[in-house]
Amino acid sequence: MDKIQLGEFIKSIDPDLEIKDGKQFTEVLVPSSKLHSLATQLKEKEEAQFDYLFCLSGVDYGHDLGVVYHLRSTIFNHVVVLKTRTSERENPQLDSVSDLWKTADFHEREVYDLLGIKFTNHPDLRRLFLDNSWGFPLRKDYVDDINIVTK
Amino acid sequence: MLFDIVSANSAPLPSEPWWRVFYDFSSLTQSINTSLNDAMSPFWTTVTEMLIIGVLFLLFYAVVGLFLVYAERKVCAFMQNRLGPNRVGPFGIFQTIADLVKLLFVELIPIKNADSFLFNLAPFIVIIAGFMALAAIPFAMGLHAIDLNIGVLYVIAVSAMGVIGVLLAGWSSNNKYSLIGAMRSGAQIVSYELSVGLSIITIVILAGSMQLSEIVEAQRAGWFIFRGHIPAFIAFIIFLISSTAETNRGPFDLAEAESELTAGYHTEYSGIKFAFFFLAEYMNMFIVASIAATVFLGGWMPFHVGNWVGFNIIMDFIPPFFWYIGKTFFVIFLMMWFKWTFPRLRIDQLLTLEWKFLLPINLVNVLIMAFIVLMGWHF
Amino acid sequence: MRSIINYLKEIVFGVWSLMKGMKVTGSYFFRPGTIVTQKYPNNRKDLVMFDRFKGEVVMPHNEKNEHKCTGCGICEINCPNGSIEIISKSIVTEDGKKKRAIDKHIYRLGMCTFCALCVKTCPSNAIAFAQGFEHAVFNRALLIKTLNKPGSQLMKGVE
Amino acid sequence: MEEKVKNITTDEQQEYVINMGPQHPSTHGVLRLVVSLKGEIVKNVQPHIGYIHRGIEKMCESITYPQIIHLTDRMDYLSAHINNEAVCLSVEKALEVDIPDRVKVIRTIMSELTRIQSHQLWWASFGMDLGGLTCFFYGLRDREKILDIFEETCGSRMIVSYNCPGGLMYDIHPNFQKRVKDFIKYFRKILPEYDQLLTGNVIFHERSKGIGKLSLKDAISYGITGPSGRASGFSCDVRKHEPYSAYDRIIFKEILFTEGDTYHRYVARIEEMWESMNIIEQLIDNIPDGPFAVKMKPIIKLPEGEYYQRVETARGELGVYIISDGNKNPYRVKFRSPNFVNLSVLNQIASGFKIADLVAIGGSLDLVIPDIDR
Repeated sequence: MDKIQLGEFIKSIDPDLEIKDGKQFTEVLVPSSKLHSLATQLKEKEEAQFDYLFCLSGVDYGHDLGVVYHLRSTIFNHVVVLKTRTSERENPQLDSVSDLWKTADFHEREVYDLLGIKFTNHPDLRRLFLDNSWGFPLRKDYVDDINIVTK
Repeated sequence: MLFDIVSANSAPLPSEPWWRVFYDFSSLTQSINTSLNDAMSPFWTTVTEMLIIGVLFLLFYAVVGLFLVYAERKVCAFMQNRLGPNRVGPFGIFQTIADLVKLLFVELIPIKNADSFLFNLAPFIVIIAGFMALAAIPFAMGLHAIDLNIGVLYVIAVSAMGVIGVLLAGWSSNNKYSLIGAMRSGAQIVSYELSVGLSIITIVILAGSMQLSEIVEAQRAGWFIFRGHIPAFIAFIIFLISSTAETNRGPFDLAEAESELTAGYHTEYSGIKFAFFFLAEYMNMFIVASIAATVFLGGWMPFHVGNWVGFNIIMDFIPPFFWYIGKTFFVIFLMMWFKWTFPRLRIDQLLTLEWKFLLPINLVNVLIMAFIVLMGWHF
Repeated sequence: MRSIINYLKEIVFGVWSLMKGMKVTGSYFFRPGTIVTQKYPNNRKDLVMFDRFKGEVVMPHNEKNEHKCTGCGICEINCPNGSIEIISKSIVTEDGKKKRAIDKHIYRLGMCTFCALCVKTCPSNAIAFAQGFEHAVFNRALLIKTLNKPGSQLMKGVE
Repeated sequence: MEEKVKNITTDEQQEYVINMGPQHPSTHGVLRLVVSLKGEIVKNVQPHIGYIHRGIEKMCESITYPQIIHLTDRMDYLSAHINNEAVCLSVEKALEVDIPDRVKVIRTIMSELTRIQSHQLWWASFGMDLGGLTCFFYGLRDREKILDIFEETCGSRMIVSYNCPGGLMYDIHPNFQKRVKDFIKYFRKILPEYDQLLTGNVIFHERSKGIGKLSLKDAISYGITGPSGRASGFSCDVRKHEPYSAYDRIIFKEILFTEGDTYHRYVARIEEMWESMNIIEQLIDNIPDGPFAVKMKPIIKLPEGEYYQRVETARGELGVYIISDGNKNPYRVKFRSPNFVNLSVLNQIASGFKIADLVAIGGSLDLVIPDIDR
């Protein structure tokens, strides 16, 4: 499927979703509540088969915290980008997709470690790189006067 | 007393060629023995002789150990396109001495939860096993500390004692890696003892004796590896493999598998205690190599070819001790070659190799050898 | 019967494969000419590094103790980890104009990652890479270098 | 850190837990594996990482695009050039700069040289993991030849910093072509020796065949890319699927196996070295003339938006995800590093095998720890 077909296909799953035709990939803005069900359908529907999650990145959008999922189908070779956000900064929670793609296990632990987004239903959500005394360094409001020196 | 046994067994016969009289060490040992006997009572004579031998072996042990470490480093370096030690002294020959001096001065780190008595005992057991095995080895004509009539059996039995030291070291260090290494080593040596024994028995059948000096003497007409047809050669190969395994070396160094268990059973040792293990490894290698040289390659017996009189006379000029050392180092070189070529086996594969391949082949081999000897088909 | 043949085959092929490996190591053992070890401190005199080798940043001076650095600070901006610091002063040129000039070009070798951005972006080619690589010192302070020599001046004609 | 250890010992007190690393000869760096054993058999492997976490993604947010190059160098230091290429390609794509053919060809040649030297080092250390120490020296000896080529052209040996947005830092050295051709001639003779020493060896076969099997389904689900993924049959070669630089104009085959065990991960890399030599041979004589870089603005500002660029490093797919807000610094940079993802499969494929196999499996995944930690 090319970009337009892909957009239409996602519309057919859930017409409420906001689809953006990005420069490279089709981008879908998903509300955090719908994320897991959409991901399941994208993975399991015959004509989509997004079986390869090749990148999962957490982003601090300033006010919101978000996660970006880059999905690719190894059969049809099409790519879709899912973006989800949460405006909660104190205790951000998103659904884990590690039951669909096992690679999400480590990626989500990384996002939890660096951005503090908690993933519900994650099998083993521990900090990955840093120990518990650290804050969440990839957040824009993270302050560390000792280790981060900017000119 | 000890020298009495020595001289009684290898006294030169009147019909011997000149070199056998010339190069025979028993006249020297005999004269020492008589002069000591003249000076003191038989008891003190024995004690003095034991002391002399002890000191000589200690020196020998240190020199051979240090040399072997150096040789190994040079051999592996050349196989790996390197120069090896080349800083201390010409061609780095004093490198190992420098290392030893360093090890002597290194702090002995006390291990908090180790069983300190066994921990300290283990290196000595390993060293003692090596020393005891050294006693029965004929270095040259008439040059051995003690010539037991079951020499082969004695050497096998005593050299296997080192595994107790390894097991104790692994267990008492209270280190998980060490324990795994020690257990591996135990399993390994228990099974490979069989092959070592059986492959030597193949030759014992051919020689008709277990006395090392007689085995050497029986090879005057030709080394057993040539005289025993294919079975002797197969026995030699099996002996090489299993003795490499028994000394925890080469592709069988599972007990100290560096990439898996850091240093295995001697992970927690430091300083001179580590040096003991280190030297013992090389000394064990020397001992099994000298057994291989004695049993299969004719010990100190020169190389003779049938009726080539001129060639044989030239070979006779070379002193027996050099023959012995040359053969031993040849075997050691083979073992080093193995070590620096092959990847390591896994523990189950190691045992499979022994029980599924070496042991059956060995048993068949013994049978064939016995048949050959019965029929008188050997040379 | 077949299983016995397979068993023997396995042994023969196994031994053969091991012999091939031994041939490789053995052949190198008897060819000392293939040794690649460099006797480094001994061959120091005739050891020539490649002319592009990034050993350290230097500021070439000519025989009149002049350099090309105008003190513009572009290298300082481009350095990703702050290993360059430009301390400039203002001088009065011959024709009476006030001008910015370099006072000290401070280069912290210990922080440098040799990315070559400073050398590449320098508009007047004032700094370059030298081939020296023996940088070990006992005092970290010695790794902070002043690149312009004392009393040096801007080369004529460089703006 | 303390807390992590405590959790594991209380949960599985019955098991024999050993700590492989951070200082362990077979983890090739500061990777710590908490291994639960039952006898010699591995029950569970928990990787603990972060010992050299430098926060490269955070650092990227405060520096300019050309300066990112010197950080990507230090992620996967064995494919430094390819990492740089990923950043440069995404910047060039964002600015819609046309890159001269000469740059594309040189980048491809350098990438393939990088791949060969990385695989050589991997072969060396993999041999050492299995106990064949001689492999280590042969691998490094041949790698030195490539590093010399790098040193002559780029000025440094490993962390080359040769790419920059818009092209290359400097033109290739006049000796470059001759040296590369000499190397290919030499290495074509040497590579069969690797096979004699290790590939054909019966002990090696025993150690690697059927060990650490990774099925195609798991490979895709875990996202295992690079030679490790291709050994399981996962066609993931970015050079084929999304050709960048000069990969669209050369003929090469993607090495694919279906077995997915340690042995085939090994063979895939050996085959890749042959294939890389083929690629270089196709290009080395036809480097087109032209400028070695496009003149870029002194301060590069990416237009607002998101850019994703994938490249094939020696270990798998590296993704660079840049979010720009129009400033000279990126808003967010995410590196999807292949080693980080490849590490996640270790528990899956190593449990049930012996501790010696764990070392072999870890070696065959070819992990570079700085790339995991970033």
